[in-house]
Amino acid sequence: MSRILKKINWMTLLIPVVSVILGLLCGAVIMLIIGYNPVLAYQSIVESIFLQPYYGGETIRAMIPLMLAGIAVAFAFRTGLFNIGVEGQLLVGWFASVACAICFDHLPKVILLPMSITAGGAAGALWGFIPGLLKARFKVHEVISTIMMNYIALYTTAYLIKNFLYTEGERTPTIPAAASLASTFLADLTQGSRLHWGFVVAIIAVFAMWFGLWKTTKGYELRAVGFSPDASKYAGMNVSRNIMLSLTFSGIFAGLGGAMEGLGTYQYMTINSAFTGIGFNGIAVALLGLNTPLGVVLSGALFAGLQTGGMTMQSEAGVPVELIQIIIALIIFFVGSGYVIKWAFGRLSRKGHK
Amino acid sequence: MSYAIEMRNIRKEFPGIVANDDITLQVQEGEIHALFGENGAGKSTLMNVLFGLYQPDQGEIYVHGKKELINDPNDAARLGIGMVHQHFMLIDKFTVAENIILGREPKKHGVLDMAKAVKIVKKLSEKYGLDVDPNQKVEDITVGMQQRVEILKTLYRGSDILIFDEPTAVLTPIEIKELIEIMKRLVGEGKSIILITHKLKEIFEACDRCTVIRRGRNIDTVAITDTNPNDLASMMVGRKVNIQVNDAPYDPKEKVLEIEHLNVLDSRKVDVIKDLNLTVHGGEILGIAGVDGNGQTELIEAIAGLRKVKDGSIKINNDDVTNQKTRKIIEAGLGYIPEDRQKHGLVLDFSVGENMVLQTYYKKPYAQAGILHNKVITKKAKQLIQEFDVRTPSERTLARSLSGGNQQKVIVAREVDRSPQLLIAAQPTRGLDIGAIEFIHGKLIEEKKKGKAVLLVSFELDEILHLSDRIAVIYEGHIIDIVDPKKTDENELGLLMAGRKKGGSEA
Amino acid sequence: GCGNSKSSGSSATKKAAFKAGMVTDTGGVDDKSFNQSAWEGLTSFAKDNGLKKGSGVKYLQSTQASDYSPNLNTMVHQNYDIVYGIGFLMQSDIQKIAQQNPKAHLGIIDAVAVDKNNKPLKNVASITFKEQQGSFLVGVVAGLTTKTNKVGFIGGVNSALLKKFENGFKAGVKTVNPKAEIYAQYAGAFDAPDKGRAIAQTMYTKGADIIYASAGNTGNGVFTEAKNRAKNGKKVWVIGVDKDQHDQGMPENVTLTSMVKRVDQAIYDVTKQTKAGKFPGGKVLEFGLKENGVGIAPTTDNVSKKALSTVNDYKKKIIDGSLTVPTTDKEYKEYLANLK
Amino acid sequence: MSFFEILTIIIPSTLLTAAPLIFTSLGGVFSERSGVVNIGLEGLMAVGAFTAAIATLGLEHAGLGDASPWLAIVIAAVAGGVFSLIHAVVSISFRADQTVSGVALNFLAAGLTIFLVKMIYDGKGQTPYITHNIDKINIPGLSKIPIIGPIFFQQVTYTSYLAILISLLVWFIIFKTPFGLRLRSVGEHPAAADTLGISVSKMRYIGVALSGVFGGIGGAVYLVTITSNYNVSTIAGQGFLALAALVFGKWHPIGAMGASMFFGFAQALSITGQQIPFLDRLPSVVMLTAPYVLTLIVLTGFVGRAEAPKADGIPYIKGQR
Ligand SMILES: Nc1ncnc2c1ncn2[C@@H]1O[C@H](COP(=O)(O)OP(=O)(O)OP(=O)(O)O)[C@@H](O)[C@H]1O
Ligand SMILES: Nc1ncnc2c1ncn2[C@@H]1O[C@H](COP(=O)(O)OP(=O)(O)OP(=O)(O)O)[C@@H](O)[C@H]1O
Ligand SMILES: [Mg+2]
Ligand SMILES: [Mg+2]
Repeated sequence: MSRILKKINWMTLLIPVVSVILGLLCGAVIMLIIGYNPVLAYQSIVESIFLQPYYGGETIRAMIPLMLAGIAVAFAFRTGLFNIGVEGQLLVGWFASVACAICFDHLPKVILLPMSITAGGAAGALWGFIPGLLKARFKVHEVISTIMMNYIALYTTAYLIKNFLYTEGERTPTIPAAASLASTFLADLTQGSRLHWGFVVAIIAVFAMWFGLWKTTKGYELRAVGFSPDASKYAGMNVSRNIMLSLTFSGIFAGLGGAMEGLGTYQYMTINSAFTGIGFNGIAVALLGLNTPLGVVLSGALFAGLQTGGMTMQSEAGVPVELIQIIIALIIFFVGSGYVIKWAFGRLSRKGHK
Repeated sequence: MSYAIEMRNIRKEFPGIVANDDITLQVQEGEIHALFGENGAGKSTLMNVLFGLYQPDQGEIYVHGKKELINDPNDAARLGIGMVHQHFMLIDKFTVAENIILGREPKKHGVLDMAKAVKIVKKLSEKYGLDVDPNQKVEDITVGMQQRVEILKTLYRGSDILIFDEPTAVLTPIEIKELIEIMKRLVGEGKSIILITHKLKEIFEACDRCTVIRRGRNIDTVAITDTNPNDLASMMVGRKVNIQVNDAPYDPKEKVLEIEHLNVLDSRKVDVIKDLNLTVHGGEILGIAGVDGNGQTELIEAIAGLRKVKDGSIKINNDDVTNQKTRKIIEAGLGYIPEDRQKHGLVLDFSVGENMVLQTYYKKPYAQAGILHNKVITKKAKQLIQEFDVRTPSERTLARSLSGGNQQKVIVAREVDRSPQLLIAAQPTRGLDIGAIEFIHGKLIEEKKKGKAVLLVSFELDEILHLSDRIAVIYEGHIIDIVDPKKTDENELGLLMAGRKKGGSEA
Repeated sequence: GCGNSKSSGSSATKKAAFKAGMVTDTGGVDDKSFNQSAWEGLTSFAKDNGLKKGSGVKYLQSTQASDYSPNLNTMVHQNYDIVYGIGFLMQSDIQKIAQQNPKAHLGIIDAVAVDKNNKPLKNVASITFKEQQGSFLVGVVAGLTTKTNKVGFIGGVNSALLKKFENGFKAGVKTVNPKAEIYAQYAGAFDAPDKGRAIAQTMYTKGADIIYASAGNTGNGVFTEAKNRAKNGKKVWVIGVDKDQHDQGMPENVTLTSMVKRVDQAIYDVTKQTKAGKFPGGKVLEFGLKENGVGIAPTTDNVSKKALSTVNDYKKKIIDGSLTVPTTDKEYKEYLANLK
Repeated sequence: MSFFEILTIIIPSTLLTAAPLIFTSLGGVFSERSGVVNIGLEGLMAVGAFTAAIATLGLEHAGLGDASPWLAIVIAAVAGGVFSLIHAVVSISFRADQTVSGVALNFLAAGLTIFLVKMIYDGKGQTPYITHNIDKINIPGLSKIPIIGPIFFQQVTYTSYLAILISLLVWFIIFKTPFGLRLRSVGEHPAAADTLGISVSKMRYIGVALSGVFGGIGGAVYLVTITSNYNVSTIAGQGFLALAALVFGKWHPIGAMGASMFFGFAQALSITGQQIPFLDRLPSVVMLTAPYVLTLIVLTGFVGRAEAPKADGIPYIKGQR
């Protein structure tokens, strides 16, 4: 543990912390200007999350897909790729897990649950593989292709549900209990929140990213190719395959995020006419977490807390929930501008010395 | 007496490093002034200060005797200072004319007047004998011509003080000769030139005086007539320099590399290697001499499996590796110091340590069953850093932040340490200072002594002549002749490189 | 401010004042559709009973589908006497929460809350409407008004609920005007006015002169297109939905009539019953013409006398049961066959 | 339906849907040509649409009548320009990753506009409807031409023609003026431009600001010609589509315009297609995904490799090696 602590660069840790504080301060200023009570607003967030088991449970529940989406983005980022397609990968993962669960509803839980989770990961993998292939073979920039893939996923899943798995309420039927991650134990523990066992999957994913990227030869290769395809090629690595693999792995994480929604939170999939936003939030989570596994957990918790708490903020302090979105945007801006924060602190500390 | 340029007590700090420390440089009107120093001595930094790209932390600059503040390149241009940068500052997708006029465009009613621009460029190029085609895109012209475009850019802006930052590193001997002539012509017109180069020969051929700097500090300024190459070299390095020569006896062993009837296409599907035959033995350094673009790059890439072979065979240690995967060829015994060290040799955003195992990371003892053994890797890196004298704060430092010479040392360390049967060294000392060159030459000779085969590709005839046991001259994609370095000279090699075989017959 | 939240958990000792709440879907309370209508029902109830907005009656807006459950839960935990989920999208969340909180009183619009065995949940009032009946009446108006004998139907998303609108409307048209041709298309979304507009453009260009826009905000695109045409001198009509959309058609006056769905009325009624201690839990409430739950808009400026009186005839027939309006495609087919 | 009739439906519909995309992708051209990736086009459109709604409503109220939407477009242009400065400051001066900043810009725009709508309209999630749209008209004279008239000049808005004209203008500016040369130079090789005394930051600020102006116009046009009020779902993906058009069009103004037209066409077809014999038998998903699938196919080099400006996406740091 102490070894890990020693490795932390305190300056880099400073940036996200300062960014969060600045973001919340800006949010407070906005509330003051408009005439809301920022103390009450933030208090309601904190109190609900920490004092009311229901909101605590919901926060952890919201963390699960956010973490997986964040891991997906961070993983790709560490291998030199920007995966904006998490949203689409998540949708197909969601669909595949639910479809698998429904189609094989006669199977016992020990088989069906892992199988449905795997189906979600596999669908996400496919959705990541395609832009990977396009990049490796045709040099199509992943930013553009993943955006395109998002829309294709949105319309395709809607179409598939509508035509093959439709039930009243614009959604698929509910999955069988044998495929469900939901748990009455966890729900009872948290006053009936939707907290489910998916957090185990999310934690495994976090570990997998850390171990995979930094402790394995494949991870070394993926990072090398990400940083310098040319040098990697000269060193005898298969560049194309690694690019494809990287987006495929990233897609698996995203697909699992979708499976968690399908098998845990909802137990079905709705026909989405717009994006869930989890994928895009995943970008923010990854950034704030400095694309590190542990960082993703922490920032995932923060975002989930803000979102869940945002609803109490709406009901308790009357502040529109959009304010949360504004705060999140500001935090991303601040994290992105880390250079300036560092610079400003450099100035401050130098002045302090003089 | 007033100097064209006088920089007094210049200090420039970068985070963690003092690049220039109290440097003074005086350039007389109408002279070619050499700036000489090892890699990372602070030459480019000093010139960037003069050109307004960096602000000095301390010191003063006088131009034609008047104290000036140079805040940006516009100020420099106003003062008549022009610079040809170490890395060309040209926009590939623009035409030659567009590159030259950019920032000072001829206009008609607020619209670009390209016809006029082309005319201006033509006129300028005729006046100074700098042959360029204004309408060609920069990406389509040779490095030599790009160099001329850079010079024209400065002349278009009316500069009378020209800075050349290592202009010859990427030029062929012939182009270098031309460049020196051009510089002399410019000086004849009353312009003053600062020339940065690592090649002593050029300094003695072209320059009037020379300022030597070492580790960011001034050492001395001397008139060229008052010094000699050896003195200058040791002044720069701070110790005596031993020019490394290949004095080990030539004792060829079994064939390591065997190329037969090789045919290779280039990226435009044109034959670049035509029926090439070549054999390299253990215990020899085989030098390949040739003018750039005669197939050297393609030959190496074909050997390394980076380029498809159309016809013929390549064997390493009797293993047929034709069109095999690069990794297999590496495992068969290939080591490779690539020409472009930053692009091909290193993952710049990896640490020095990670770069040390770029080909071996998946093998024992660095890994087992797909799991990295980071401790072993770190230990190895530390050992190599020590052994090869890589100047880096630690093995965790990013390769990007190393100076060019030290980056090259990392590559050499890695390749030599793997002790490959065949070591290809492509332009291994390009842009390096004498100290570093000495070191790398020493390592190549050591490999030969160990009985390894070394294939050396270089545009530096000196280097080829000094190191090789045999010299193969490549011309238009095949080996036109193989000569003994002891029985040949630069003249004969030059003729061969131009395609003329002994006896004057055209090949 | 945390007084509300504190009250959860602890058993309520003193009788608290009556509180009614609703959770909107992502449309919000001003969606010019059923969220708005529902909220109007609650506010008018508040006004009549001296409840305060914000505490006595209150709504929570959802920004995404995953918010439904926490929002509903929040109100349940805050001991609201009744909590409505507005729209069939909340059906499964309501069902789950109802089962987790058997003491809570919940209401759902446009869906029937059931348990695992498909039995209505005891603590949920399911509020549904006979949209086919209202749609039939506006269909009659359209059938009698069209000059081109071509009319259009634009639906939000293709679902059983919207099919009630479509088939009711088509039956109405065909009943009074067997020659009429009917184009029907679904936009795939309730919030895509651009699609609504493009579909309307196609239908009008193909010769339809009346379009029944049953598509929430998507329908607003239909209005835009109709008004644009009206400005260019081509008289076309729109039939509004959910609320009286007469104003929406002004100043070009393109609203022929509207099919109103009195969500407000239903909410008002159910809330009133709940306050009186007669919460209709476990019941499936169906609001039709008879209950004044659906009908033709009060503004009838653009409807001819003849059409109005025909509408009244059919209204009577439907109410007295002598005419059954089809809801599904199958029923519509049978209905058509019987017409001949 | 006759083929001719189909054209008279699809072409005007294409022109209508394409106009906002054209404006916005032209904005992208300015920004990316200067070397700043702009994923934030979506947010800029949102700001433009929001501003146009508020401004039109205000101007109508002030009695400006039919001039209101036009003036609103101008105001939205300014608003978009100002809003884009956030992206400029963060990504140019503060050296943030441009994609990151763009993503944040989208978040901010989405949150802020709805937040403001709620503030202005007493908690409501959407603005009222504007009553003065920019309407589809029959162009006097031209619409009377046989065949061509009904297809190209009936039931169209002036904004569509304006968009086409402006894309020609942008082409001229970028390729024929000193400003354009300099703009492209900082997008290709900022260090080279810097050594020639061109201020890289200044050019990039201008590029980004112009993308804001055009993105604002794009959003405004969308609002005043198509949706008429602003709410959460008004701008839902059009900005990303414009970005795709920009890439599809190879960072070229005319290309971007053509690609936008193509997307407009695909969308028009996906809606109208359901009423066209044959096409109505295709599953709707094929039509809906067509723009995106085709973009991917095009990017694979099927129509020649697209190349981004070389320094696109890379913050310029003076003197960095
Ligand atoms: N800012 C951008 N916006 C939209 N698309 C982009 C952007 N940047 C790059 N692209 C797309 O990605 C393609 C490939 O870019 P990338 O930088 O990965 O490849 P490259 O530099 O051409 O090749 P290499 O991988 O050998 O360096 C571009 O040609 C373009 O199609
Ligand atoms: N922008 C920079 N930021 C940080 N350090 C720098 C920067 N530029 C140069 N340095 C450091 O300053 C020192 C001097 O560099 P400079 O480029 O001036 O050397 P040089 O004499 O031109 O070397 P070479 O012969 O390799 O070109 C080196 O240690 C280099 O790493
Ligand atoms: Mg690249
Ligand atoms: Mg240098």
